[in-house]
Amino acid sequence: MPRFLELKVADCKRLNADYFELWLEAPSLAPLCKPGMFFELKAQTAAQERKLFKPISVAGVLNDRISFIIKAIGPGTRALAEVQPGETLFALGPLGNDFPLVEGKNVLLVSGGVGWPPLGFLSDLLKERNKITHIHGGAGASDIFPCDRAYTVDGSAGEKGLVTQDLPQILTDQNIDIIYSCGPLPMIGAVQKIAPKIPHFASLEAYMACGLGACHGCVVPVGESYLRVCADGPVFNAADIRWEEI
Amino acid sequence: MPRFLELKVADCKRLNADYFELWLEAPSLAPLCKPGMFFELKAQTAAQERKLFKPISVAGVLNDRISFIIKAIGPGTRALAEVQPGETLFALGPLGNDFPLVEGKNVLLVSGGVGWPPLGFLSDLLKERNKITHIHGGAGASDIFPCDRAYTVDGSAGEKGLVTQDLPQILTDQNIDIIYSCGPLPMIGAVQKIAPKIPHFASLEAYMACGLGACHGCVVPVGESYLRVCADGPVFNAADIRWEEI
Amino acid sequence: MNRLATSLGKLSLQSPITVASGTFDTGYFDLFEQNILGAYTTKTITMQPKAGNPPPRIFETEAGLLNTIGLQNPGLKGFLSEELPRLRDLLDIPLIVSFSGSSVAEFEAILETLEKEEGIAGYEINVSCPNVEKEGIAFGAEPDVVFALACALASKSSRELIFKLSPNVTDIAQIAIAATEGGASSLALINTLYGAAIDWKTGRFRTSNPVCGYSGTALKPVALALCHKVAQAVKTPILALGGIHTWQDALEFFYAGASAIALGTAFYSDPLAAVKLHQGLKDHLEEKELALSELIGKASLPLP
Amino acid sequence: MNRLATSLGKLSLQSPITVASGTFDTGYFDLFEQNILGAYTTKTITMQPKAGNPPPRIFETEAGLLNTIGLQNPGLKGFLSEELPRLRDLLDIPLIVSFSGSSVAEFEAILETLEKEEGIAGYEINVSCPNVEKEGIAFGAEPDVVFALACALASKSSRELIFKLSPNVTDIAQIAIAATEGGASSLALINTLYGAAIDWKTGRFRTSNPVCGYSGTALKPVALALCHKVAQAVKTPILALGGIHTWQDALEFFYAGASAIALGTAFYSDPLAAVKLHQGLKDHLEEKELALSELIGKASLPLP
Ligand SMILES: Cc1cc2nc3c(=O)[nH]c(=O)nc-3n(C[C@H](O)[C@H](O)[C@H](O)COP(=O)(O)OP(=O)(O)OC[C@H]3O[C@@H](n4cnc5c(N)ncnc54)[C@H](O)[C@@H]3O)c2cc1C
Ligand SMILES: Cc1cc2nc3c(=O)[nH]c(=O)nc-3n(C[C@H](O)[C@H](O)[C@H](O)COP(=O)(O)OP(=O)(O)OC[C@H]3O[C@@H](n4cnc5c(N)ncnc54)[C@H](O)[C@@H]3O)c2cc1C
Ligand SMILES: Cc1cc2nc3c(=O)[nH]c(=O)nc-3n(C[C@H](O)[C@H](O)[C@H](O)COP(=O)(O)O)c2cc1C
Ligand SMILES: Cc1cc2nc3c(=O)[nH]c(=O)nc-3n(C[C@H](O)[C@H](O)[C@H](O)COP(=O)(O)O)c2cc1C
Ligand code: FES
Ligand code: FES
Repeated sequence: MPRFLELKVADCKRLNADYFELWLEAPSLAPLCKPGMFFELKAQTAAQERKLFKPISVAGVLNDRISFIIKAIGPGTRALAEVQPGETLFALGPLGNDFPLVEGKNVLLVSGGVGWPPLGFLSDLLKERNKITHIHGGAGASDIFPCDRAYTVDGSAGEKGLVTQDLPQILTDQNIDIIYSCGPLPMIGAVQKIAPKIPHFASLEAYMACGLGACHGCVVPVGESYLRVCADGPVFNAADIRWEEI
Repeated sequence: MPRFLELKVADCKRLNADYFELWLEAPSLAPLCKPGMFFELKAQTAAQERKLFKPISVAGVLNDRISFIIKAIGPGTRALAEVQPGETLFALGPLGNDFPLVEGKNVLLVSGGVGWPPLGFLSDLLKERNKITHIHGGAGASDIFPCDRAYTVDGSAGEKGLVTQDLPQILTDQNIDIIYSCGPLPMIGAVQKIAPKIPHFASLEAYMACGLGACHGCVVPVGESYLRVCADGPVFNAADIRWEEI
Repeated sequence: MNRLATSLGKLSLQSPITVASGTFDTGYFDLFEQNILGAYTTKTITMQPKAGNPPPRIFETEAGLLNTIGLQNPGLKGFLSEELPRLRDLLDIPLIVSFSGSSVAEFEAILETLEKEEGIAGYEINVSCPNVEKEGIAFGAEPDVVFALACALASKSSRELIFKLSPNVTDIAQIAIAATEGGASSLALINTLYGAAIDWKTGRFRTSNPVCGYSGTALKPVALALCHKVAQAVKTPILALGGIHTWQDALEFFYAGASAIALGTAFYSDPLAAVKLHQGLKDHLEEKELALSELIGKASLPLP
Repeated sequence: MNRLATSLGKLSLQSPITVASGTFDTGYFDLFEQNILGAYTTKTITMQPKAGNPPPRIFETEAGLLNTIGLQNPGLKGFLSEELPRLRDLLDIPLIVSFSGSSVAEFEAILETLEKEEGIAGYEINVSCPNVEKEGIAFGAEPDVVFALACALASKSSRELIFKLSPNVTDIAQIAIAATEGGASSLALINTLYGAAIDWKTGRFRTSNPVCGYSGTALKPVALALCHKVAQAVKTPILALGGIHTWQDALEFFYAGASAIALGTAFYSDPLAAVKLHQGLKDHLEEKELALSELIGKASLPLP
């Protein structure tokens, strides 16, 4: 059951020009967090007062603390980037479902940009009992996080190109049993197209208002209907998504 | 001719629970400022970005600096209260007309609350060549500034009551030749009613949008029409105001 | 003494705070107690299930929210089988069912079906949908259509009948009069304004439908003006909504003539908006030693 | 090459930025050069002088401005004797005179008088005023009235004839079609929405008229939606306004089909809004190697 709290900021540090890492003190919530779940966060500034919360995936949990890795791209995330340790912010969560866990598998993680954090968290949980290959892509060097193979559109880090470009090769070389992905819809769609038969769980992004399943604003075409990313996801079976509508 | 500038804050200090004093560096504007004139000021915060400027009277000038005495009563004035020395703020001014000056007269200054600053400034200019009596009133002790007789509604400073209560007495005792007033319209109206025959110049307050005479938002009923406090005032001959409409 | 008690037509409400149709869900009761609210309004249901519009469906503007949900709902049958039993079990507060139709007959059919169900205190009639019998012009746009619809529905039910009016009309007072004369026992206003947003980088609309419903803070002055206009035109109780966030906002609407208010978009910037509104209103009325009912419609002109 | 050049019906404008009637005055030219603007629009004048409404006339809301100025103006004669000569001397940019009347005959009489004067490039017809011949319903509310008015005025002038439309109507596209068919050579939209505010402490309206005109940031999504609706309905050039502040805002309107835009309330939060808009637009178009005219009406649907 999600909670709505003012959480204390334990730390907020810049990782590079675009990203920062936020740590929140949340003894009652930290144990509930699983990879795929997210929070609706909001800074307590006058300018953000009437604004929507920002959905941000849990990037990790350490004792009483929850971490988030956030790209400052607009007013909401920029306001979050400026919170100071000791201050509080508004948090609604944990929200959404989580990735199903596996054992003894060859696991491929595919992430793009801000899709990295939930897969980084997932990787921590899976790595002892599975063989993991994590490929990650982004627009430029600042979008790159720890992984086995990195790709950038501008070639400023890792290989130049899209994260999906070597996918067929990797699937056979690593004999992949299951795929977990998180990133822009077109990326997830490309993965699904290349590997339609491999079990594939994708965490989706969508513009959100309520975060609680009330507004039906955050839907994606799944199965016979439009499902809510916040309440029915964010993790979906990639095969169920109606890719022809995307 | 008014200018629109980003002015550097030389100082901003709290005077009491409600009021603060703001000093701006404005070498090109300071020499233009006369008692009665005002600026449209605005803090450079995200929350104030799309907000109206706040009309604030010039409270004094010292070399290159202009001072303001401001009561923090709402979002606009509270944002001004939080500016730090060295920061800049937006200033449009100097705006409006000024009080006509006199010599060799028995002058009465009547101010209420935030009406004090322009009369304080005026007093500085008049005091060498005139005999001045300054009476001032407010809701409580924090509204009281240097004057000859102070009145508060709650009795927490000076005499309990309205600034106008001893007016008939003062007019005769001091043999007053001319009155300058600034404060809420009902106060100015009361003064005018008690002393209809004495020359009386009043600086008026009004809700303002443009501050430049463009929007016709800040009018008062004067003479045959509605005149703009920002561009036709703020100083009016109190006898010209259509008091029956107020 | 419950200073917050109010009534909306035939309904006695323990709190004047309700929720805007389509914006709220029982999930919020994980965050606060339902008795903060005076009533619970469902999202609008239609005869047939509706898949709704494709994404993107929402976009936040400087001072409000655009949505083009497209009335996604499980249809009347789905509502009766899945939603209604759950709501009946869960709710201690009056349940108001919002519904819409594409013809007067369809509205009547939905109402007749709902009349057979227990646990429904009232209906909120959403007339912002296109009328198939009138070239797709919204039901709520024409006084004669609203009058006919109100007559048809009022004659079939003794439950509270709330007509929810759209602000996108030339003269909302005429619509309010028509609904009242037809038998609406209260009026909810306002539904969303028209709104749109475009990504200046790409020239693409931000939502799958260019023209959306516009809600939130930006609407408050519009909603208040229309609440005043309607309160001047009819005596029918008003459920006011549109951009309400705080107890001070709510007071403005009570003064303008609203008997109750609803929160919608406010929940998305503050999930506890209703709780804070409730507390603030309670404290204010206690301090003033007033009951809410003493303020309703008591707005006056300013001193110059 | 002037990438910012545009046209509005018969007018060629060196800048697509103009000013909203009633919000602007030549006093602003103390702060910036007039050639930032493509044209100058006067406040609305009427046949007889108007004293306007008593104070308080304005109030700022969370995201906009309420005003009830009441068309204070010196009347046609006063305008001709005091304002027009001054404007003619001062302006290097086209002058658009906004006027209004209380009957078709009064509109015609004003136009006929202005036709005799030089230095006027066009007229902006403000149809938001009550029509004395039609029980005080606003002129702009009824397509047939708008059509008749446009016919009457278009036949008497070869100058640019801009009809300024109100958003407070059920279907603005119908009004736009009527104005176009009657002979309006361009359309300005939108005028203010209805809006009100009440002081929650006292229950008093914040302005001397309870129902005001509502302008500013809050209006932008509404103005954009209506600009899109009108652009879909008619080919008549559009002068868009309502809540525009930044060059990004302006781009949204160009994509939605506007040939030019106007700033109003924006001046009150930033007196240099037009200068920044001009610069931002210029830089953007240079970076993209585009002329403004290439963007107009090029909005498209989003990728899902
Ligand atoms: C379930 C979920 C989990 C998420 N987890 C994370 C996370 O762990 N870390 C993180 O940094 N972000 C995450 N996001 C994305 C994050 O929510 C958005 O970046 C944020 O809402 C942007 O808000 P803003 O106010 O800063 O910018 P906005 O003003 O909303 O957007 C700024 C600009 O960026 C564009 N934009 C908005 N969203 C995106 C996007 N997703 N990708 C590219 N451009 C965009 C907009 O069009 C706009 O032009 C997640 C989103 C979802 C739905
Ligand atoms: C020509 C002129 C000169 C002025 N000079 C000064 C000055 O030197 N120092 C100074 O402190 N102020 C001065 N004022 C008043 C000042 O402009 C207002 O207090 C300010 O605009 C309030 O803005 P805000 O955003 O802080 O509060 P708002 O949100 O605008 O108002 C906060 C609350 O206070 C109420 N309120 C607003 N204005 C007043 C008022 N004047 N009196 C009582 N209640 C009010 C409102 O109804 C509201 O409830 C002057 C005004 C004018 C027109
Ligand atoms: C996401 C969303 C969904 C909505 N769905 C409905 C609906 O199903 N039926 C309805 O009558 N109004 C619907 N509305 C309109 C609201 O009930 C309300 O009239 C409007 O949002 C104004 O109130 P607010 O500003 O407080 O949100 C919806 C609004 C939003 C934001
Ligand atoms: C103070 C003020 C005065 C106005 N006066 C007029 C007017 O005389 N004639 C007119 O057609 N519109 C008038 N308007 C409406 C504006 O021209 C414009 O249509 C509206 O403000 C929306 O634009 P904005 O949001 O950019 O201000 C006025 C608006 C304001 C704020
Ligand atoms: S954000 Fe409201 S349903 Fe998902
Ligand atoms: S504030 Fe605009 S005319 Fe005075």
